[in-house]
Amino acid sequence: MTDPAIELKGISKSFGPVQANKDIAIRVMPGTIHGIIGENGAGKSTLMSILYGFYKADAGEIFIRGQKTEIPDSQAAIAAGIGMVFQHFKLVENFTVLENIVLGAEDSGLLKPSLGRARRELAELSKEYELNVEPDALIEEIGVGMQQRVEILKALYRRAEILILDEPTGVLTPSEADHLFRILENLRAEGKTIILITHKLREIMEITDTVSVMRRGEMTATVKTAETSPPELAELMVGRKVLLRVEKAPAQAGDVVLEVRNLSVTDDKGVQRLKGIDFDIRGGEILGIAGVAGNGQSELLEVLGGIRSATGTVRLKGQEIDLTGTQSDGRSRRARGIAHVPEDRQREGLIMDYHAWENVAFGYHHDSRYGSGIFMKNAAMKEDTAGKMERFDVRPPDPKLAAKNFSGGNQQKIVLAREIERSPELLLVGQPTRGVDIGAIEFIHEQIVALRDQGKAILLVSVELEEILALSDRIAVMFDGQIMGERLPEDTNETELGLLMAGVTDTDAPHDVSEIEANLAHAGHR
Amino acid sequence: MDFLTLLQVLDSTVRLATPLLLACLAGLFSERAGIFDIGLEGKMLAAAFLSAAIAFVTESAWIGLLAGIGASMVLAGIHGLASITFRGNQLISGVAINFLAAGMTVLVAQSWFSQGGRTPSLMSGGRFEPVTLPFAEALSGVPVLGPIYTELLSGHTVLVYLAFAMVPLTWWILFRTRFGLRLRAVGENPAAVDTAGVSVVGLRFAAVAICGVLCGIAGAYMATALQAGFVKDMTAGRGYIALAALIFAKWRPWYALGATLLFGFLQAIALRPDVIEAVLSFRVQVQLLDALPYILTVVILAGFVGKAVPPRAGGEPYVKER
Amino acid sequence: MDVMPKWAEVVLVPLISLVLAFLISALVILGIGENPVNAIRVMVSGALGSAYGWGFTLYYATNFIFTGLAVAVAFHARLFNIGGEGQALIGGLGVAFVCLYIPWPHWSLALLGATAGAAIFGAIWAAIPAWLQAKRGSHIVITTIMFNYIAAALLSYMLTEQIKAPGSDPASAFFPDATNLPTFYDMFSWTGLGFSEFTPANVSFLIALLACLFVWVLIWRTKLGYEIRAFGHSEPAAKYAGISPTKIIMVTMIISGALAGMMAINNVMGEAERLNLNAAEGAGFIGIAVALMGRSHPIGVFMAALLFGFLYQGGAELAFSTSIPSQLIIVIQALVILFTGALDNMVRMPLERIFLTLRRPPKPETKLEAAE
Amino acid sequence: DPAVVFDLGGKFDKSFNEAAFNGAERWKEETGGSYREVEMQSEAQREQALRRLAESGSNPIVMTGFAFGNVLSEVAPDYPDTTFAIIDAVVEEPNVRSVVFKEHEGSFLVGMMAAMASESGTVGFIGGMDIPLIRKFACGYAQGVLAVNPDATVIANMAGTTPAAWADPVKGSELTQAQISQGADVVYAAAGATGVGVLQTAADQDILSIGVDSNQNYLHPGEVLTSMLKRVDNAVYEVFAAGDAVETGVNVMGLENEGVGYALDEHNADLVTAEMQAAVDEASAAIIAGETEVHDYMSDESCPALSF
Ligand SMILES: Nc1ncnc2c1ncn2[C@@H]1O[C@H](COP(=O)(O)OP(=O)(O)OP(=O)(O)O)[C@@H](O)[C@H]1O
Ligand SMILES: Nc1ncnc2c1ncn2[C@@H]1O[C@H](COP(=O)(O)OP(=O)(O)OP(=O)(O)O)[C@@H](O)[C@H]1O
Ligand SMILES: [Mg+2]
Ligand SMILES: [Mg+2]
Repeated sequence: MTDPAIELKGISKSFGPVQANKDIAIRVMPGTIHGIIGENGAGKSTLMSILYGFYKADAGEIFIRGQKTEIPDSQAAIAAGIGMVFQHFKLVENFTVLENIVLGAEDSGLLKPSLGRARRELAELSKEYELNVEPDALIEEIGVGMQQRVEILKALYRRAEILILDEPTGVLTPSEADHLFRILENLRAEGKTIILITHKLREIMEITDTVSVMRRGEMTATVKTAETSPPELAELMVGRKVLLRVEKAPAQAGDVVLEVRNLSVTDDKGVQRLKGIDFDIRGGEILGIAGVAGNGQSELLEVLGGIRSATGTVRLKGQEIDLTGTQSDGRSRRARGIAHVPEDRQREGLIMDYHAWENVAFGYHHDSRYGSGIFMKNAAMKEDTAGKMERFDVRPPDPKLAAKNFSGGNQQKIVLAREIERSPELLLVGQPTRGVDIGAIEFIHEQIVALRDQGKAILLVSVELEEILALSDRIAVMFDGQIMGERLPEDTNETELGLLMAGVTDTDAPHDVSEIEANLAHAGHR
Repeated sequence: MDFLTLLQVLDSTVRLATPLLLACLAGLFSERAGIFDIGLEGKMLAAAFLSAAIAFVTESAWIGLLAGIGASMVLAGIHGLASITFRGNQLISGVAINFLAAGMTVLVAQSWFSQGGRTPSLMSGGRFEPVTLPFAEALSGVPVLGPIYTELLSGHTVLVYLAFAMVPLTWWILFRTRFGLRLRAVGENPAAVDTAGVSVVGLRFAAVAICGVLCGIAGAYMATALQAGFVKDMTAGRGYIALAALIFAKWRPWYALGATLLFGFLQAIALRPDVIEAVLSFRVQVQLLDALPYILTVVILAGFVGKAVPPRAGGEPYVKER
Repeated sequence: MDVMPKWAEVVLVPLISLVLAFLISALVILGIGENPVNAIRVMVSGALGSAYGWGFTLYYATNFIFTGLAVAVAFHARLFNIGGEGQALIGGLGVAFVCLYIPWPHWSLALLGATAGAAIFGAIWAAIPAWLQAKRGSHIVITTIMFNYIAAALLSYMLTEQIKAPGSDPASAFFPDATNLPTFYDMFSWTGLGFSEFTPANVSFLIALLACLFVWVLIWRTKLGYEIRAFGHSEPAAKYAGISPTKIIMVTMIISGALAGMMAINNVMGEAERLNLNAAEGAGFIGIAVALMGRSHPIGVFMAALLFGFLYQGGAELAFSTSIPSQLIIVIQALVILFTGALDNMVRMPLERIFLTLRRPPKPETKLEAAE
Repeated sequence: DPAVVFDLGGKFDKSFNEAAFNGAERWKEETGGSYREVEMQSEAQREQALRRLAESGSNPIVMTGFAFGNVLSEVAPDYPDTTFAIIDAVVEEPNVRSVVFKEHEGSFLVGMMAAMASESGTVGFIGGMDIPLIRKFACGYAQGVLAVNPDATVIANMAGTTPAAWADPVKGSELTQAQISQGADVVYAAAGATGVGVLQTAADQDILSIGVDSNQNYLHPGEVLTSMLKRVDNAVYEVFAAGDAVETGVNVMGLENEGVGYALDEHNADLVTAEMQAAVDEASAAIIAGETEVHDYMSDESCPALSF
């Protein structure tokens, strides 16, 4: 029997009082794709970071290809043939792709020869593994899909034989994700070993050979993928049965709540982000906006949420909304009954250093319930938070904990509790379940549907087509600042939506990937 | 303003800009690596003192220079220890270093030389003498270019030429070498450097050390080239001005040259009320003249320079786990 | 979640840091050939050992409370106000105008007027850099540094050309007697605390305490404070919540400048009773250290200001009764700032390890389990 | 024991305070007595220092600098048994001796020497902080220059308008360079530590300079034309020597009682010609005799010879 590519024994790791990994053992066979799943905060990223030398384990041993190996830092991991693509990419934003790839793996003191060699090797690697990147583009100007390819290339350029990917598909479109999986299969075919962390059971089932489940810092099970099923995995992960489908009754659409006409936005750099958009949303209806990130969805949410000014007309229940003037800010929007769950909860939706109870009032801090006159009523805020945390099952239900100390899913629940519990006329939701584990996804979807069933209008933006298809009553697809078309979820499928997202309207004709990539490259900054 | 006056003002500009330039480049290395440094002033001051003291004792400007660099490096080391190793607050550390230098220089100078916190005046060997560039004499007769060469370009100390040579060198190091790539990366995203297998701590210490060297030269220049000895608080806020120039220059070497020359020029022109009055043809209140460089800085900053975006990881210690 | 109990964080860490700072200071004193034990004794007894000493210590502390609070408030919005010095100078100008040109019937009214004058003038001086930052993106660190120099020149102009009293030095006339503030001697003579008639601590100390309270309420109890902190933590989040960055930058800096300006009621109105060029005496810069050391919390600022007041007065005593050069005090200040402000983790890290091992066995609680 | 209180510049400022220090030291050496000294750090300490010294029995107490004036007028009445001496200001209290100097007269003499030594007919003056006292120096100097050479040009610059102007030798250097480029070949510095830079640059550029307060000729032998002496050391020495018996009232130190003058020693012997010396001594005599009147800027805040 061959040695496992990786074997970890008795790995433990604490961050201060938090024990993130407890006595973990895992074996990964060479030439396989090994999945790791687990709830938010289960310790997946920590375990892999230890393997990559990013963190140092408190205890435990690492064997690479049967050899006991010390990995005190990433240098050692790289030398042992390990590469890792982190959940939050470790790229230098204002460097070029090429510079990011050579960083730390330069040949000599001078850059030029290193860059020259990297350029040549990159061309080969790109061809070999279908990893197209633009060597001279700046990271901040390319899309996440390409950024991820850069991360993979970084690892391959360092001759990684073992590749770890931490939640790689969280930010990808379906076609990008498919593309990624093709790449991973190619790599496996080459004999490389891959460890894949994901929250998506479908992906586990689709591509992995083996899957390990983590719960609360411990490794609870490792099973052959072929011998398990999504419901079983979900139960192993969460510790109870999970509904993997959204249950919802047909929509009872009422009057038009939101009317958007000829909405246009130009950003600071003079690029037109929205090009005259029209649509309506009725009460009791979820309008899903599908699209590749960067095609104007974010701007649409920002305009409606009062963060960005725009031209055109927006009416809420027949009353016009100020898009440029003094009433064009988040506070006035909230006063009009528009709630907003932003795409990036850590950057916008929450103040990470604020306690949960402070975050619960965030944006609504002028409400009479949270304050009187110029003062805030902290006691009222705390009380309100305790209630919300209970109703939204936020764990741990401690209003005094800072937002940064909650896991992603629980952070999202805090935002949702704040925005939904007020019964807004219109709810704007961006990427509601990005990076959230399935237990929490189920809950979040239920809350959104419940709001719809109260007759409220909901605008849902998500790059997850599965989510769009499951939640929406109508689907609009955005591409390059325009709406390419509207579909009903029951009349469409991921393939058709994927083509629309790439700006292709004749969805019945055959199209190849390069055409789609070229289209996307022209849209916005991608 | 006639040509010779202009030359004199520019000549003065060069001298006044030199310490600013060195300190600005020093700050550039440090801040590009993500370590903010408001302790430039203190490092210059310490270097000014020790270079003068050692130059006096050894009668060698060069040994003095090394000593000055050493003094500055010690403070740089403290800053590194506080802000890199112990992940302390970089602003506090910088403030502390400025205080430390202000106090220690005088204290040590007093107990060493008993001349009221200054060093004795340096005799010729202890100072950097002006360098006359080749053919300066011969070319002085050539119209326009001649005086520019002899008056303006020639006749500065070697440290001035060193300072100006540091600009292309800094550019080259930052943008053409492996070290520079890593240095810039660690100021933008230390995690990227860390996961690429390069030591964040090592890089940052290297940057802080370079900062120490350059501040050391700046201080030594003031005490052993511009002046002939150390006088208490002789840097007179130039470290802060250099910091302003650095922000003004958006953390880029060539812009730093431009910014420090501009600041030097504003200071030089403020020393010539006669010229200003001749140009404006009315009397300028002395206090206004005094404040002129600062007012113009604000005006230029507000009027012509857009938002300066510092290195993204600047000022924050690199914390992997808490 | 925290590794250490709160008392260790709040008391133990600063205390050990302080001890370290003084140990190194002692070495410095030894290095220049003096007796450190004697020096410390002189400082402590001179600054804290008598009501006389306290009268000076609290006077200096009052200055530092104002400038420290100024820097602290700005820090909450992540604005680095290095301009406290200039704002305090200009605040002095405000005090001078109010005291010289308005006939006040009683000091209490004059104090109100002067406080307003100082605050308004200081606020104006901070508002310009704030506006430049908010509207033009000019880096507030540079502009506030520049405004310190400009303030000094402006004050010099006012004192030599506009409101100069006859005599050799550039200073305003003495303020009318009706504006002279009661000192601790006047205020506490009935208590038998024994404040000397000649110590400068005065009623502005109480205003400084009120200012601490004001800042605490502002930052942690008002909607504005909530918005200021939110903006300081994350500008995108603030925008999302409908908080206007321009408004926050302006308002915060105006409050900050007003606080720095208010320092003038202590030194200009309370002590010098006229305006001179030295009005701020570097207190604006000490304010930075005080705010940083006080972790931008009013109580911390108050404690740090006391510490610096102690160092100032203790240092003066040292100069009176020993031959130690007065620069030693600057060195001690530097070491205190360094150890308590920048090298605090050097103390905290080992302490945390100790506390962690102390609490592990009896209570192996983790966050994950707490989550159940 | 007597005591001396130095102003913010500190006792080693190479000029004013240092002169006071030298006087005290001389007294100590000659008599073997001891004295107390205090350096100011902040404005609030002025009164504190005076009271502390008075209460601890120091007598007489000398303080340097006009900035003590206001404080002293408050403190002196509280300690009628202590004698105070203040330099550079007049405080009218029965137990105060006020020592003031006729700096304009000394400056007049060195101005004459500057004009005689100058070949270009342009001479410079560099002051520290722009205050009336320094203008008094500048004005006397300009009068002396013009007395010798009515066509001469006097360039006057001040290093600044804030106390920082006393401590920036680099600025002093650059001002000197600027004056040289305008033709000045003698510069007179009355600028504290800033003056150190002035004298240095003058020596580097081979022009003559004039020191101030103390004898600064030794700083650059052969390159400092002379120094305008302001005998603060004598004033302090006299007070210390007189002890309890020191006379109170206003004590004006001028040419007549050698309170001001110019320095002549081995360092500048070659620079000061006999002719120069004769002219200056003659002028000095005329001033003492009242035949020549040197205008005092501080008497009416104006200067006939120089505009500021
Ligand atoms: N850098 C860190 N410092 C302190 N604690 C940390 C750190 N990183 C993780 N933790 C803690 O360790 C636990 C495990 O975190 P980890 O990131 O490994 O979870 P995960 O399984 O990757 O979660 P997710 O699915 O959300 O990515 C978390 O609950 C967190 O409290
Ligand atoms: N430096 C840190 N200190 C303390 N806790 C941390 C730290 N880094 C991460 N955590 C915590 O670890 C847990 C998981 O972290 P991780 O970075 O994987 O984010 P996440 O929960 O997956 O969120 P998202 O998926 O949105 O990025 C969270 O509870 C997070 O708050
Ligand atoms: Mg993770
Ligand atoms: Mg996650």
